[in-house]
This record gives sequence, C-alpha cells and structure tokens, in this order.
Amino acid sequence: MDVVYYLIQNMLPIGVPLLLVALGGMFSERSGIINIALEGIMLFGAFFGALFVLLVQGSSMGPQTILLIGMLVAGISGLIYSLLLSFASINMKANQVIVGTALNMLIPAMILLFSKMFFSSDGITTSKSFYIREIPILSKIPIIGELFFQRTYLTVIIGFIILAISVVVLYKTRFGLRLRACGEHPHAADSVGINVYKMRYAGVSISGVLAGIGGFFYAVGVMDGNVSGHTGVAGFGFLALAVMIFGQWKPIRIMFAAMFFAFLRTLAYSVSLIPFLFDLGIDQTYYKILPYLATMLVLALTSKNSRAPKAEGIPYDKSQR
Amino acid sequence: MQGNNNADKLKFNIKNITSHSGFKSLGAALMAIFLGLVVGFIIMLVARPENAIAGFRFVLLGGMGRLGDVLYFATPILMTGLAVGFAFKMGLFNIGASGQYTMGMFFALYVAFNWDLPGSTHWIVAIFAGFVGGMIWGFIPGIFKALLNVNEVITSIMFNYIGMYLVDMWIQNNGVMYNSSLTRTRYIASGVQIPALGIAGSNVNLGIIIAIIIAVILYIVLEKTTFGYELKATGHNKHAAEYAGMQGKRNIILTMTIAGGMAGIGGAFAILAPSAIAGSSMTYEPINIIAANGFTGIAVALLGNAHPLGTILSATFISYIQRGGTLTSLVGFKPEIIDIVVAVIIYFSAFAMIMNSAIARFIKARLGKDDEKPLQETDSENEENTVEDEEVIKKETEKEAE
Amino acid sequence: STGDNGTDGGSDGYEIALITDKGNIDDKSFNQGAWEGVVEFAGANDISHTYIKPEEASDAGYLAAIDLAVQGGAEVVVTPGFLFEVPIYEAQTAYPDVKFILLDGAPHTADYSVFETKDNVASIFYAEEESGFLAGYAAVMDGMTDLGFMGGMAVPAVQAFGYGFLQGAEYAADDLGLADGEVEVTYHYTGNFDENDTNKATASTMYQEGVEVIFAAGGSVGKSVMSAASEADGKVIGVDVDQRYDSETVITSATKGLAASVISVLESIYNDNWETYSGKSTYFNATNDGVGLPTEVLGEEGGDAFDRFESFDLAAYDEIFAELSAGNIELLRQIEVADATGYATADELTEALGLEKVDVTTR
Amino acid sequence: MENYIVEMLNITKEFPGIIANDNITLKLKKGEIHALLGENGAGKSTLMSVLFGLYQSEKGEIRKNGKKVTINNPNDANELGIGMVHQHFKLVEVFTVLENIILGVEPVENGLLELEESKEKIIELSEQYGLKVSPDALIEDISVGMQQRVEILKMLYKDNEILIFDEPTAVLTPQEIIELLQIMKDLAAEGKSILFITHKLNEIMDVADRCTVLRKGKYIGTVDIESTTKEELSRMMVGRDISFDVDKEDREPGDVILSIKNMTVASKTHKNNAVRDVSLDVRAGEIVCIAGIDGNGQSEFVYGLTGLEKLVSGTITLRGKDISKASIRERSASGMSHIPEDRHKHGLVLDYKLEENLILQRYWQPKFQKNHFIKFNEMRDYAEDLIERFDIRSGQGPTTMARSMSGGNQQKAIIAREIDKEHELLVAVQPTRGLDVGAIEYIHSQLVESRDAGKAVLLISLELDEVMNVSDRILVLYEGEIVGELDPEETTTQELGLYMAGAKRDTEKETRHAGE
Ligand SMILES: Nc1ncnc2c1ncn2[C@@H]1O[C@H](COP(=O)(O)OP(=O)(O)OP(=O)(O)O)[C@@H](O)[C@H]1O
Ligand SMILES: Nc1ncnc2c1ncn2[C@@H]1O[C@H](COP(=O)(O)OP(=O)(O)OP(=O)(O)O)[C@@H](O)[C@H]1O
Ligand SMILES: [Mg+2]
Ligand SMILES: [Mg+2]
Repeated sequence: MDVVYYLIQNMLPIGVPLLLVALGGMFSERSGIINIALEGIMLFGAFFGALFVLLVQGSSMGPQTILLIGMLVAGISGLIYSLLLSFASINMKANQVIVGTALNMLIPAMILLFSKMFFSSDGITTSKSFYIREIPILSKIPIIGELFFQRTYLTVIIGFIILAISVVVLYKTRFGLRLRACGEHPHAADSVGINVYKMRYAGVSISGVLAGIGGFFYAVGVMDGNVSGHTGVAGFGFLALAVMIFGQWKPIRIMFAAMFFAFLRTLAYSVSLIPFLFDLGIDQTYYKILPYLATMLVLALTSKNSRAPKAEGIPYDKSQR
Repeated sequence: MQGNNNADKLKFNIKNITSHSGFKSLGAALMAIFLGLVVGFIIMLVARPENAIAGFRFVLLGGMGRLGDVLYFATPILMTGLAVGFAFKMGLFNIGASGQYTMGMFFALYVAFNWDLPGSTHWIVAIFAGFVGGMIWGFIPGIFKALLNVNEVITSIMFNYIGMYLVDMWIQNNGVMYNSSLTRTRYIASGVQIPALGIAGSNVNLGIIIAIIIAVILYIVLEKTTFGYELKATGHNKHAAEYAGMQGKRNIILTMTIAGGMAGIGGAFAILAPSAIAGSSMTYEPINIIAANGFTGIAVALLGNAHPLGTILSATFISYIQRGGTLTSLVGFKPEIIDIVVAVIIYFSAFAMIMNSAIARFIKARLGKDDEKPLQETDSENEENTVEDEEVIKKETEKEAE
Repeated sequence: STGDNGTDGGSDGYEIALITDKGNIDDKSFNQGAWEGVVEFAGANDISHTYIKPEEASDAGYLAAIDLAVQGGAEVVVTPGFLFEVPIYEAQTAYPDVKFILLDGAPHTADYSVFETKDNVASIFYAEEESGFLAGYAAVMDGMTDLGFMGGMAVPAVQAFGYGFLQGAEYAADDLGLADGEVEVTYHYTGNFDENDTNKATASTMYQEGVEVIFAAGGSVGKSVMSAASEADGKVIGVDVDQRYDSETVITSATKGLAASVISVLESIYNDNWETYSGKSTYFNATNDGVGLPTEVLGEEGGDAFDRFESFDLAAYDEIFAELSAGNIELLRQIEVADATGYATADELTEALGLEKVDVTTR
Repeated sequence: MENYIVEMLNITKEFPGIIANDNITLKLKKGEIHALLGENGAGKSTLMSVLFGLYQSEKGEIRKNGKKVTINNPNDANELGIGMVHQHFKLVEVFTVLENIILGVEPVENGLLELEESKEKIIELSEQYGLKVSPDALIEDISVGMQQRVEILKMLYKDNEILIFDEPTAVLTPQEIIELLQIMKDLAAEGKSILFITHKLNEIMDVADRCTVLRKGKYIGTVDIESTTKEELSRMMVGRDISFDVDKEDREPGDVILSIKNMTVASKTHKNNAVRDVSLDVRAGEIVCIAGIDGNGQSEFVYGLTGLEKLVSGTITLRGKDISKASIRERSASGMSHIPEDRHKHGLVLDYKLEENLILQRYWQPKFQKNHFIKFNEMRDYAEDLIERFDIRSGQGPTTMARSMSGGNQQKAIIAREIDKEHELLVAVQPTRGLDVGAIEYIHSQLVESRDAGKAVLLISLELDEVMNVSDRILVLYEGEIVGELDPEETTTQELGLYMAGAKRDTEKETRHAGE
C-alpha cells in the first residue's frame, strides 16, 4: 500500500505540468492553431518563473507565496512568448509547425546565452523549497488526504483547479463555444460576427499562459526550482502534444492521459520498489523508453478514429470560401 | 501615352522578376537571414555594448579564415538538412532527423569496431551501414504514418528519444566499442576514418564531397525521375496523387526511409571523420542527449527551401556563421548567439515569402501609381502575374494545412 | 591552423583561459572547481581570464579550442579533466611557450604508448578514494547503517569516490564492531552528470526504501538528490566542494581541492616557482590537505562544520584524518570490473574491497 | 420616390484579376421577395457578401431606410437586421442545432451559458414557420434540408428583417423546394424582405416580386416578375437565346463494357453504407447517366468504381475482366478514364505545370519515361498537342502553373487528359460544375463525341437539364440504391424529380433488370 501512495504522490507533480501544457495545447488547437512550440514556451515560462524565485528567495516571502507569484510571472512570460506564434501564424499566415519549431530552438539558446553571460551557468539554480509535507486538515481525509494532500506541491492542487476551470470555460461559457467554433469552422464563426483572429489569439495566448505555468511547475515539482537551457523540460512539451491527442482534445480525458504517462514514468524510475519488476532484471533503459513507446502504441491504436479540430493548422483567410 | 508606355515597361519588368519563384525563395531566404542577423546584433548590443561590433564582425567574417572547418562542420548538417528537406517535398515534416542521425552513427560505429575489413573499403562500408541505420529509423515513422495514420511529427519526436536511449544502451553494454573510464567510445582505427582532404588545420574530408554528390543525386531524383514526380505530386496534393494511381502509402514509407538514410549518413560522416591527432578519432559519449545536428538540419532545410542544391548553400552558410560564432568567445560572447540567429532566421523564413510579396506589391503599387487604368483593360500577361503573386501565398497557406 | 581573426578582432585577449570539457563551468565538478580557482586567483591579481567551450567534443575539437585560446592571447591554459590528456600531449609541443594545467590527467598519445609531461605542463591528480573513505566513515560512525551511493558515470574519479565510500563504511563498521552485513549500501551510477527527474526519482526511491543518506558523486546529480532528500527528510553527502550551502540536507561533502590546487599552480607560475609542478604529475591527497571533509563554515568564525551529524564531530574526524594522512590506511582506487559500462557488480565490489560488515546492492 | 429598406448603390468589388461586381445597383423594397439572377461567376454571391459585411466594396454605398450605413463585418449587418443563408452552409458540424443558432448571440447568466430560454424560443419559431428541427441534434447527423432550416432559424432567431438566401434550392429535393418557397412567401407576408439567389427561372416566376439580373459582374437590369417571361429573363442573363439541347444522333449501343454487380460501399460520415447493392451495365457507344440529388451516394459510388475506396462487397467487371480489387493504376491501365468531381482536390496538382498535369495518368508509360527518367521532350510535345487540339487556354502554354488557370480551362485540361488517354470507359463526374454556358456546351459535345467513337460513358450529374439532354439512359440513385431506370426520350423532368426525391421507384424486378 505504501508503494501505491508513493507512486501516486510522485506521479502527481510530474503529471500536473503535462496536464497543464496539454490543456494549453488543447485551447490552442481548439481555436485552430497547432502549437508545437509548447516545449519552448514551457521553458520560457520556467526560466522567468525561476528567475523570479532567484530574485526574491532572499526576502521574507513564504515559499508558497513565491510559488504563486512565480506562477503568475511564468504565465505572463509564456503568454508573451506565445504572441510570437500568434503573430506569425495568425497575422502572417505562416506555417505553424515551422514557426513552432523555430520557437522551440530559440529559447534554449537564449537561456544558455543569457545564463552563461550573466551567471556563468547553463541556467538558474534556486534554493527555495516548495515541498509541502502535509496540508493541514485536508491531509487528514482518509485515502484522498494521503494521496493528494501529503508530500506534495501546491502545484498539484492548482493543476486540478485549472483543470476544473478549463472544463467550465471550454464547455459552459460563451468564450468556449466561440473558441471551439473557430477551430472547427472559422468561416461559420466569422459569419456570425465572431472575430476569428481575436479568438485564435486568445486560444494561443491561453496555451501560452498554461504552458508557461506548466514549465514553471515542472521546474518546481521535478527540478527543485531549477532551470537549465541544457536539459530544458526534457521533451515534456512534445509529450504534452501526444497527451493531448491521446486525450482527444477533451480536458478530462487529457487529465487521464497525462496521469497515465506520469504514472509510467514514475513507475519506470521506481522499479526497485516493486519486487516482481525488479527481479526481472531488465535494463533500466527499457523502462526509460517505456513512456515514449507507450505513447506510440496508444497513438497507433487511437489515431484511426481520432478527431482533431477540423480547421486546425489552416491559417484563416477571410476571402477564401 | 509615351510616358505611360515607359512606366508600363518598368512595371512589367519588376513584376517579371519578383514573380519568378526561384527569385522569390532566394529573396525570402536573404530577407530572413538579414533579419536574423539584425536580431543577433541587437542582442549583442544589449548584452555587451562595448564588444558588440567586434563580436558581430566575428559572426560575419570569422568564418573566412576557417573555410576548411566551415566545410567540415557543414558536412553532417548538410545530410540532416537533406533528410528534412527531402521529406518536406512530400509534405512530411521529418523532425526525427536527430534519431536517424544517432542511429546511423551507431551502425557506422558498429561496423567500424566489429567488422574486419581492409582500410580501403572499411570506411565505405561503415558509411553504408550508417545509411542503413538511418533508413530503419526513418522507416518506422513512415510506417506509423502510412499504415496507422499517426502524425509523423509526434512519431519522430518519440523515436528521437527511443533511438537515443537505445543507442546509448547498446554502446555502454559493448566493451569493444565503449571505454567506460573515458565515458565514450574507443578510438576507431584510421582505416575506418574518411580520408581527409588535407586542408591544414581542419578535418574536412571526403564526406563533404560525397554529401554534395548525394545532394545532386537527390536533385536529379526529385526533378528528373518518375519517383520524384510522384513524390512532389503527393507533397502538393496527395488526393490527386492517389487519383493518379500513385501508391501514397508506399511512397510515404519510401520517402521517410530515404530521408532517414540521409540523416544516417550524416551520423556516419560525423563519427567517421578523421582526426588531426595521430591515433585519435571522433568519439561518441552516450549521455542521453539528443543529437543537435538533427535539429540544425531542420534549419538548413528550411533555409534552403528544401531544395537539394539550396541545402548545400544553406548548410555552408549556417556552418559559416557558427564558426564565426565560436570566435565571439574571444570578446566575451557565447557561441549560442548563433543558435539564436538561426532560430530567428527560421522564424522569419516561415513567412518571409509572404512578407516579400507584400513588399513587392507595395513597390509595384508605388511604381504603377500614375498609370492606373481600368482593370479589365490590363493586358493578360500583367493579370497573370498578379494572380501568380497571390498563388505563392496560397501555396504556402495550403502547405500548412497538412 | 588558420584563425588570424582570433588576434586581430579580439582586443588584447585573455591571459588565462580555461577550456571546458562537455559540461559548463557550473557543473558542480571539474569545470566549476577549476574555474573558481581561476577566478579567485585572476581576480585577486587582476589578470584577464575567460573560458572557452570547444566546438566539438573530440580530441581534435579540444585541441582546436586550445588553439583558439592561444591565438586569443592565452599564456596559461587550464584544462579540467582526463579528456584533455591526448590534446594536451599535442599542445605541449605545439605551444612550448604556453603553460598548461591539466587536472585529473597526464598527457599521453592516443594509443597510450607514450606518456610524456613536458616542462610547460602541470599534471594534477586527486585522491578521491580518500575523500570518499572519510565520507563513508563519518556516516557509519554517526550511526547510519542504510547508505546510498549515486555516482554520475563510471569514470575513474567517480569510481574512486564510490570505492572509498564503501571502504570507509566498512572501516567504521569494524571500529563500531557491527555485525556482518549490518551496514547496507545501495550502489548506483546514474549514467550522466545532470540534474533531471530520473535522478530525482531514483534518489526518492532510495529514500523510500529506507536509505538514510546518499553520497551524490556526479556533478549536478547532486541537485536532484538534494531535492529528493528535502522531500523525504533524507540526508546527502556532497562531493568535490563543500555543498552544505546548497541545501540543508547536506551533512558533509567529500571534497577535493580543485580550486585550491588550481590556485596553487597558478601561484607557482606567477611567483616564479613553476618548477614545483612543472613537467610532472602532482597528487593532492590527505597528506597535503588536497582532499577531506570540510572543517570550517564559511563566514562563521568557529562554526561547526559537523553540526548536521548526530554524534560525529571534528575531533573524530581529525583522528581518522590523521590516520589517513599518516598512511596507515590502505585504500583501493581501482578494481577489476567485467562489465563494459564500468558498473561493478555487488560481488565484484564485495570481493575486491573485502567488504564484510557492508552489504552492497547495485542498481 | 419609393420606399426602399435597402439600397446598394454603384457597388464595385474587385478580386485580384477580376472585377466581381462592377458598378452594381440593387434596391430592395420592404416585404418583397427580390430575386437575383445570373450565370456562374456573375457576382451574385459577392454582392450579397458585400451586403452581409463579409467583403468590403471598393466603391459605392449601402443605405438602409434611406440612411447611409457602413457594414464592415457580419456584426454590423446583424445589427441592421440583415441575415444570410450562405450557398455553402456555415454550420459547425460537431455542434448541436441549438449551439449553431445561438453562436454569436449567446445568452449568458453569471458568465455561464444559459440555453433553456433560447431553446424555447427556437421551438416556438420552428412551430411558427413550420421549420421542423430538433435543437439538440448534432449538425453532422441531420440532413441537408434540415441544415438549411437551421440556417433560416439562425436568421429568425436574431430577428433579422432582411433575409438573404444564396441558392437555397440547389441542395433540396423538389418537395423540399416547394416547402421552402412556401416558407419564404410566409416570411414576406410577415413583413420580412427577402433577397433570393437562384439559377432556376421557375422558382423566380413562382415566388419573386422583382428580379435583378447580373452578367459577368455587371448590372443588366431589374424587372417586375408580373410583367416578364422566363425567356426574357434568360436572355438578360446570358445575352443571347439559349438552347439546352445537345446535338446528338441516336446510336445502337454495342457490347457491355462495364458491369457492376451488387456493389456496396461504406460511408465515411455515417455507419450505414453509402452505396447499397448497386448493379448496372454500361455498353460501348452509350452515355449512361446516374442522376440523383447531392448526397445520395454518388461520390462513394464513383470512389468505389474508380478504386479510391475499397468495396464492402460486389464485383466490377471492365471488358470482362474483374477489377473489383484492382488498384487505381490497374483500373486506369485497363481502360478506365475518370473526370473527377472535384478538380482541385483530385483532378489537378495545382502547383504543377500544365504539361506535368497532362501526363498525370500516363507518366509511368514507356512513352513518357525510360528507366524511371521522365522524357521531358515527349512531355512537352504531348502537352502542346493537347493544348492545340482541345483549345486549352493559358498564360504560358505548357509551362503555365495549373493554379493560375481559370476554372474552365482547368476542366478542359482534365478532359483532354482523360479523353486522350487510351480508354474504353469514361467516368465523368459532374464535368460541368461551376462552368459557364460556353464551356458546358463544349464538354457536352466531347462526351457525345466519345460515345460516338464507341466508348462507354458513365456520367454522374446533379443537373436535371444535363441528365435529360446528354444521356441515352438514366439511372436514378436514391439513398445509395438505384431506384429507377428511365429513358430520357420518354420521361419528364417531373417524373425524374419524383424518382430523385424517393417518392417513386421501380419495382424490385424492374430495378434488378436495370443491372442486367
Ligand atoms: N475570394 C475571391 N477571390 C478571388 N476571386 C473571387 C473570390 N470570390 C469570388 N471570386 C470571383 O468573383 C467572381 C464572382 O463570384 P461569385 O461567387 O460572386 O459568383 P456567383 O454569381 O455567386 O456564381 P455562382 O452562381 O457560381 O455561385 C468569380 O469569377 C469568382 O471566381
Ligand atoms: N478564390 C480565388 N482566389 C484567387 N484567385 C481566384 C479565385 N477564384 C478564382 N480566381 C482566379 O480568378 C480568375 C477567374 O476565375 P474563374 O474560375 O471565375 O474563371 P472564369 O472567368 O469563370 O473562367 P472559366 O470560364 O474558364 O471558368 C482565374 O484566373 C482564377 O484563377
Ligand atoms: Mg454564388
Ligand atoms: Mg468559372
């Protein structure tokens, strides 16, 4: 039983960044823009979030306050960076995949250059611990308390709150309805007076915010508040894309997909805790490959009937009917 | 009337030049390069104003004194550039050049260490092995795309990781290849190293010549053969290709396989390069890092407009500014400045075409101002050109749709 | 080589240049230690200095970086790590007027047929096994019986730390009269020197299994281990430099005087007694205070560097350190390892290091 | 001075290379049904898009109730009470009817969507005007006619008083058309003003009060329907008298070339098969036409026949050879030519040159390649030959980019390619779609010529006139089944319409006979 708690407690801080970034991808694609730049945006957000932590860690601010403000900083940074994608793919009608690739390449180089020139480092190392041993009261709830409110990070709770908000925004609000319309049939949206460009800016910007936050949460929950231009976010942005597809562009499914991968990943590194796996004596490398291979398998099985937003990837051009 | 005629001529000429597609992509590339360099300079200016000029001079001219190295470092990225570009022609985005490159390198290494062949052929066989290794790693995303309808971007990213982990494991578990106390592969025999071209101070070798020959062959395949015809047709319009009885699935797999092979050869070229130090060689360190040359290949391909011959130029160019970028260390900058410049170039090249035609239209509008006349009377050729202008934009936007 | 641009564009250049190996100068390891030494010395004496990252991680690439540094005006070139052994062998002949400080290595040809350290080269080695020994000894003496070792890659320096650690634990268990197998050590190489979630998860898993302290001997791997430790209330033993300032969880560090040794050599160059190090290999070990556990707390006059131990203290440390520097304890730095990865099996470790009290599991 | 609710004065709208609207004036009275008539490409949709704010005109002004207004986007139009049912529906397929209707004017309570009231309003409206829809159905699940009702409800929901219908009847069955026209009359009676675009003169004569005619982007005139005739309207539209008859002599059909037995093809959009158990024969020297309303399985039938889609069951025999499982290439090589329905999707590689497109079906033949190397000289010569023989007009001859050619000439290129290719069977799918009268005449003559040369021709068409005039034999496809076989000489458009609408069908036996 301990092992199960352990696996889940360790899965959550890894699953939450994936969840948030995949939700970001979902908002972007639901508006019609393929956001392959998630990896870069994550790193951008993580960098500025960590930079903020670095600047204030000496002050008397409590770690959770710093985390919350850092989250805002990361979200805003992500938003700003995502504007580069919006501008190119919405206004300039550029190829979204190429622009995304450029943005992914740009940011590690930026971080390395900046960090090397100013910190003589590959990134930012902070010294604030955001870990929460247990959250008062909530942690006492049987089972749930131990799973979600002990040995955790604030990021986990925020992640699930954002998930709930995402569901409401996407399905219950005017904005969500319009956003989905733009990703499916922008001409229809346009013909009822919805500004497709604006909605797409909104979709990409939300993805920027979420990816920025996701990046920062990755730094907090996985990298102890540190960011390196070298290891970046270890392909989490790309994994998030796969998670989003696996989740069929739907928030709750995305949550399950994200947790599935996070679980595999955690499992892969905790093999020694599970005697029957450990006794197999399989090379660790295979376990490292497992999440990627599982992604491929799942995609292979689901891709045939996967249903992406119809208009995604196609620049919107009013004059084309 | 006389004046009008003159203006007409001028207008006509400009249209003619600007609407020529070769000019357009070159113009777009130059534009993107220009903007990339400007951004690089601005960053240098902000970071270290007192050295910015000196640093920028290195970026621009530093490669001059190191032409051998320029070609040497251009070799693998030319191959990965071809890998990305070739697939691009078919409308496939091969972001997996990295994994294919690593796989090719491993196969080449394997042959280098484990096969006993005479020096005169050993390196050739090893390059060929690299080709095979890369092909396998291109074949897989091809299969996933063609038979299972999984987006090749996702597959190739996943297989970048899988390939990297596998190769690192295989190498570490192989005592013949791996020197654990140096955490890298052992030196390969000089017989497996590609013969150097003998340019002093650089390891530039036959690889660059072979790479250029391969680029030319790819050009011929694309432009002169039925396979190239099918491939490009599929890239432009896969429905029409299917309608014409082309075997789309087979072609997807074939294209990805060949593309992978190109990247694989790139990996072989990199690892089989000769060393200026006697008894030494290139080595590979299995530390779970995705090969950067694969990603640089994307930049090379995009800048070269996926055209094999253009790719030769773009690979050389990127290598050139990288060499200059290294020298900026001497005035307090870091070579990453070049990665930034390259990323910015790609960013702009994604829509430089559109930007350019907007500018061209603006120029035309300026020049054509005083001879405005009812449109229905414009001669047909002029009209054709205007339409074509639009077409370029449309073509681009349609590509994105895929 | 060509590269004239190196001199004409580069103002007056830098006098001391450090060439990094694959990592950056904040790698919590060779690069960082050496760079700190360079900065401290050059800063104090107002000498221009820089570091250069090679374009390519190969012998030829390292040599090219040295070329670049020299063309940029370097008079002293510091090269951290054994990867520079072959390039320095070439460079020492090519640039007889330049002085080279080679850490953790001695110049030789690629095929190891010729070892030659010319007069313009100082080759420096460290006795990591002694440092590791002290760490292992301290941990067990302090009452811990469940230990972990997380090395980076199985390079000689890391292996020496690990083997020393095991021998130290065994030695202490012996001193305490523990039963056979009463001390358990989980022994692991991460295969990299990075901070990443794999390493953190591995450390977390160890703590979850009951490991009390992990000796993190792999550059930035330490960051991941410290992160896992702070979550799990575990403890960490740092490496190379005193890492107590990086995290509350670090109880001590198995240091080697990277910066100090670089400063010593630089001093010899600038104070005209280069011959102390010139043309030979110098070992930094317990005898010359080259390795050890930290005994002082920075900026704290009389601070207790052992305050994070339960019972182990400066006095106990001084005692064992004296033993060590007196040469009373024989330590193995290297053992026979069958596997290509350089990862010793539990049996190999037990056998070769003569472990009885210590029960090793590898991972 | 008459009281107009909307006046569009001197509207000019250009697209690159074409003036779609050239100084056009149109005035709409309150409560009238005003028809807009013109050939394909005359500029009708463009003019309406200007009124609806989708396009901005370069010149001219729009007035509402005598006051000048600017309409920059559909929002402006909506505020002025202008609504539009587009030629191509603008509905989000994965949304419900309700969601589509409220899109853009969503009722919100406390920041969240509140749909109950809207639902009631929609049910009310649909009862009031006899527009039966169920608000919770997904668009992708409902019929085209139903989708159109949703479009109309969209306008009514927004209380629009000026309603634009762009070719609403093109996609409807005759019965649905009658219903729609009635609804339009009711709406006009309630005081709504309607602009109605159609190509069908009967409909105009039926419901419209006045009619404005456009030709090639120019304004021709506005007439009162009371005082005009169909003939006059059609003369205004094309500028000359037109006859839709095709010159063709009777021919005795020869051997069976194509024989389809019990063909069933799956649907991509729904679970039922799109083509069910279809059997038919086509003989040498006859033009067999498959008639039917759009969406009754025509596309899938063609996909199955030409190999673009796998069959669920059934056999296809071409000249005695079973090709049911043959690849597209094999079918083509065995003598099947195919003029596809969508020339941009299937027919052409728009970014290839004309000459490259002309060898699209033949580049692999020895004539055009040797050892996999394309013979460029052969290609050029061949292209020049076809261009000459089929009068394909383009800017730079063989080297023209297909994309820069006009629709009619693109179609000519395809027809040249398919007809010149060695073939026994010509499958022509809506070959005249979107083309003007001249081009249509040309294509019809080519089909007939092909028949006269002893080829079997299978024509799939949605146009009743084309069906009646060109074919030797008509098969009607309804909901994926052949429901009747008719002789164009002996049947009437009305009867054909009944078959197409599924209101009438041959008995089992007769249908079976059609396939033998
Ligand atoms: N967005 C556009 N860009 C360029 N040309 C256009 C555009 N829209 C329409 N056209 C051209 O303008 C002309 C008028 O088109 P429009 O759609 O208004 O014709 P229409 O009268 O509605 O024809 P149809 O009966 O076929 O619907 C055509 O030649 C068409 O090709
Ligand atoms: N949506 C569009 N975007 C850009 N150009 C267009 C568009 N539609 C049409 N054109 C261009 O406008 C011109 C007229 O097109 P259209 O199809 O209306 O030709 P047409 O006058 O009807 O000739 P044809 O009788 O051959 O069909 C062509 O050059 C065509 O390429
Ligand atoms: Mg129209
Ligand atoms: Mg037309």
